[in-house]
Amino acid sequence: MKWEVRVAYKRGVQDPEGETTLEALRMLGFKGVKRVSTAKLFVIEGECTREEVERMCRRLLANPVSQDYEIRRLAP
Amino acid sequence: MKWEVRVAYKRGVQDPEGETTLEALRMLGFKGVKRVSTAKLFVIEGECTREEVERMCRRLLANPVSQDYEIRRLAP
Amino acid sequence: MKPGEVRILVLRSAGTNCDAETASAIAELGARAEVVHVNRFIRGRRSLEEFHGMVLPGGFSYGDRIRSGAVLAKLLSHRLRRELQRFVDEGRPILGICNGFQVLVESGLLPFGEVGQVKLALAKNASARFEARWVYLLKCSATPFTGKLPRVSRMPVANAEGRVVFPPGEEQSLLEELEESSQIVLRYCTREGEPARGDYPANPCGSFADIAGLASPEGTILGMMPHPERAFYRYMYPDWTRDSALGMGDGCAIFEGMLEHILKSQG
Amino acid sequence: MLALSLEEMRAIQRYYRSLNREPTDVELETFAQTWSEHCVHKTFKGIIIYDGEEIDGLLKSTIARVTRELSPEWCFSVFEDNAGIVDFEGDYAIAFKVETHNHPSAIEPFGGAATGVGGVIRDILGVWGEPIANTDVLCFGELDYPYEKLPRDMKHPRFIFTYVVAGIGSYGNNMGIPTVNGAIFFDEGYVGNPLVYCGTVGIVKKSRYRREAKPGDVLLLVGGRTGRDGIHGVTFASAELEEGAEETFGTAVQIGDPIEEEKIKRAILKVREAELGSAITDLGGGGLSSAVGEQAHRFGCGARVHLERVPLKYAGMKPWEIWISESQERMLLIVPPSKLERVLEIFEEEEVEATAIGELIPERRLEVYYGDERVADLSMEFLFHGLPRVRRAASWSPPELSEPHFEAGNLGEDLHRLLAMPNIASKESVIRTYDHEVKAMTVLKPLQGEACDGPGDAAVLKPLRESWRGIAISNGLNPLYGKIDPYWMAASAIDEAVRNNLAVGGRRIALLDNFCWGNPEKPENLGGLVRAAKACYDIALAYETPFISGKDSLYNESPLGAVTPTLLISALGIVPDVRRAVSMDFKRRGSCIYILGETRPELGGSHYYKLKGYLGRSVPKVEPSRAKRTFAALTRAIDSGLVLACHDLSEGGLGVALAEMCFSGNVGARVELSLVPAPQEMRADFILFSESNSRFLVEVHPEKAQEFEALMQGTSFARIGETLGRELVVTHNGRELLREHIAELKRSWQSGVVL
Ligand SMILES: Nc1ncnc2c1ncn2[C@@H]1O[C@H](COP(=O)(O)OP(=O)(O)O)[C@@H](O)[C@H]1O
Ligand SMILES: [Mg+2]
Repeated sequence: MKWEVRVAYKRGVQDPEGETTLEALRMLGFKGVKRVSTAKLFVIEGECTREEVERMCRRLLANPVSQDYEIRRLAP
Repeated sequence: MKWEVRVAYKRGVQDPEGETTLEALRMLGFKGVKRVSTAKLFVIEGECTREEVERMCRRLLANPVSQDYEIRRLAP
Repeated sequence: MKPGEVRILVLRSAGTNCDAETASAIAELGARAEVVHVNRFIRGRRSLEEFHGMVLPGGFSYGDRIRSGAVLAKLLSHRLRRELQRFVDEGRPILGICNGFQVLVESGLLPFGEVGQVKLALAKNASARFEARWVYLLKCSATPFTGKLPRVSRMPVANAEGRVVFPPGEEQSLLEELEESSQIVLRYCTREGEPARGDYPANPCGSFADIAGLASPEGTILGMMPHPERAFYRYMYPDWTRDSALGMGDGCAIFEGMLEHILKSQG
Repeated sequence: MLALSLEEMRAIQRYYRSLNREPTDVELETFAQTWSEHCVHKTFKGIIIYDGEEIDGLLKSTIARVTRELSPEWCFSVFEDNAGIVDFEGDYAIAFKVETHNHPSAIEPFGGAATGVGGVIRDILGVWGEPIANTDVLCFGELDYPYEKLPRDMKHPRFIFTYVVAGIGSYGNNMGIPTVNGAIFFDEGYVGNPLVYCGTVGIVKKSRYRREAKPGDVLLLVGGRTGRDGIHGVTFASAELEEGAEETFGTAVQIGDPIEEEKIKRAILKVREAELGSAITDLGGGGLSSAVGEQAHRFGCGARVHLERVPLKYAGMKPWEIWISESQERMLLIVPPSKLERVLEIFEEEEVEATAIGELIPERRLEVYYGDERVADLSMEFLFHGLPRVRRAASWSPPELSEPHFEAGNLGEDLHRLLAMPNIASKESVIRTYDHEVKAMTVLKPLQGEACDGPGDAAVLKPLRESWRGIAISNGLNPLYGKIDPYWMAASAIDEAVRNNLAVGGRRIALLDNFCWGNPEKPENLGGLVRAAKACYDIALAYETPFISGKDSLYNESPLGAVTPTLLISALGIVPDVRRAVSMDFKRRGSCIYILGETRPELGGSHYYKLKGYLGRSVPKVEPSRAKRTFAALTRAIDSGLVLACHDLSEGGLGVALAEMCFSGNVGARVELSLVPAPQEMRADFILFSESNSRFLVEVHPEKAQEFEALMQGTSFARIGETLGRELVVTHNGRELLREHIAELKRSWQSGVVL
């Protein structure tokens, strides 16, 4: 099985990398950009159920205070 | 408009974060995991066309030599 | 007990890199510091029981991949849970410096001393950069570690993820709770000792409430972003050439406090 | 694909004809690697005809000759190992090496720079050294270079700058090695050819330095796994968009894994302490093929290697790929069989893979097997002595240049603009992303002064807990002068590296040279190189500063042309007691300000001319005998504790140096230009901004002025003013030329380069 886990800062938690990217893009002349946010993706392959991936997120991949996670199945 | 850009190291280029995540998951008892790879997401909002997002990728967000990028439109 | 009998564990893992200078700071004060790899404990070759106190030094444990300190923290809370909880419950002091602070937060040892209960985060610096600079610290409460620290002290930070984040929506209540129990130990401040109020670069990481260091309710666990081992002697300061007094630096007090606490509690 | 010349091919052909067989692919690749410019420095070791003069080995007859003629007893190992090694204290010696990683950084700046750092750290591990500090000197195109002018697929200088800095910081920070010294230089000539110089300093224990391998000893490959990394990277760059080529080509780019290298370092130091190894080397260019061959050659024997034993990242690699792969984070240890078991245990404890892949053999042959198949069998003699020497023509004629004529403008304004020029401006935004004090040894940091943001001349480290003895690390780099005359560029770079070192209290200085040049097959390129090398000989010999190591990177060419010829000089000095180290910030009001050395009307290549849009031709020269007197007197004054602050004069000359000392110390100054020692009448603006070599500004307590002046007798020096207030005031014959608030000068200086 193949899962995709997306980890991002929670709403209300500053995303400095997104902000810096926004600034840099505007400096490069992309004036239309209004907001940038970032996230991290983990693509996990192996024998694991959704519950296990949930547990991976809670145990390791995301910090429950500052980050949200989303799990998506990519392949059976 | 809202775009999602996904940047990942090309196959064959080292992904130490993916490797460490794999090891860590296994140490925590998730024995079924076989492979982990990582990628970065940028969500870009504003007035910008696909061509502009392409250019952002080439100029700043990704290095086409070592990284692949994928652009997806999230909202009109 | 004599100072020479105090045994301090400097715990390392892959990517720890401030262990030597940290151990040497402790040794300068006459105690015995031993740098041991976490694998030795996991494989049962060594035991935390052998030590009177523990330091989690700075560095990039496991490359700070996923999140700073996360992998080592989860390894500790998963594979050494009982031993570690006993160490804490017996009141043996633990000092986490920089990456060590991150480990303490990610393992749940801070702020409430409960392994596995993550209540805080140390997120990417507001500047989105690695920040290597000297800061001023305001002592906000006395713990065993900070008894001898002056009200305003100086030490360097060097990290990319040192921004203390409280759970969104619960910031104020948690802050009050921690203040009440004197757990907020160090805050970033100006040269004059005024709170940094989030200003960069006085608060170099963008930490909530200018928090630079936190303790457990009993005060026996301290996590701090700045590096006391790099402010151990005055000659380590960036501006020591401007005055002639070359003696101990502020960082020394942190280790002294820890050792004295051990000596006192061990009788 | 094989970068061999026709003549080299012929030599190989003859060899095989005498053997009466065809070469194998592994053998051909072995020649291509072992005989590459990178591995054998063909140009520097070949024969050069320079304007009728035959130079038999440029390295031998210039750079290495300095060391041979001086033959200082404190040089422990020079030009032999991966790094130069000099005595420090007791059993301790210091190793220093600087390398370049230019091409990889142009293609993938983060990975290129990171693996550049990783590579030079392995050079130190490769002499049984414990790495303790890094340096980085970077050259980029101007950050405001117009995008429209960039050739397709070339990366913008800002992109390269941002990611090179990130790569350097990432590797050093993760490994816990402080980045303590460096420089950043911007010039149009670097748009297509950015330069990334990475240096590492390490501590060696002389009694633990082992180079005594013999037949029967085991070849142990340690560290990361082997993949297709770095194989024929050049081909890859042009093939990037080919479909399905990822497995083959994606691998030419490397990102680096500092944590792996940190673990390797721990294991190697344990092996060193237990004295279990008989030799060690890093795996760099050419991978196993060069490392194994060179080691066997060094110990006068041969080697047998079994490639199927090499741990791989993925299946399907061909034997020749395994043999020449340049995968990062690998080292080759040579271990006596009796010690093998303990060595393997040590690596296992640190979670580092270690595999015996072969052994040294008494026959002087290089035998490579893959399973039962012998894939290479070469005579060591031919491999290491069969390479025909290259013979190259070199010539140089001075470019047609003239001295500009212009009126002096508003000097206050000019000073502000000079301070904001990227080559002069503060690099703080970069420096703060590097951990420069991990290990708690950095006594003089890159940023100094009252607000800890002034530009230090050299870093001082205190490597041993039990000793106050320290080392000073500095560099010199003057590419603009090279556009006028590479000879004086090299002379100036040596002078700058040396005076930076002396300024903080360093002495007994050892030098490293790093040449980055365009194609040496073009006689005019090579001519410039020869001139620079000749200056290295003349000046370093006169200064009694031996070269201990170095490197050349030739063929730096891009669609925009050749790189600006660049010579980096790195200097390593001894500070007998770090408590006497001197920083550059003015310390107090009411001090005397002295200038040491002579100021001459030589503004060719200066930043003042550049500001006005000129290059000029009056390049700064070096007068060694005069300079040496100044150097010796300064060192005496520092040792006598008379020097409160000292700063060397470089880009922007007196004006910039004064401003920097003022705002770093938060103290103003008043200075009279007519007092500045100058052999001839000069315009005030030229006195203020000339970049003449061998000069310093020194702050002295008024009560010590007499004693100081007595020490300076016999040198050119003058008391030109005093520290006071919060303004910098410059007068000429009493007439006020400039009055600027130091906080505003600082603001200009801090605005120039933003990461
Ligand atoms: N241009 C040069 N100037 C001075 N020393 C050089 C130069 N090129 C090579 N050397 C010295 O020769 C020795 C071997 O160099 P090299 O083979 O390049 O080492 P490495 O294996 O680290 O790349 C080193 O001590 C190096 O410093
Ligand atoms: Mg090498």
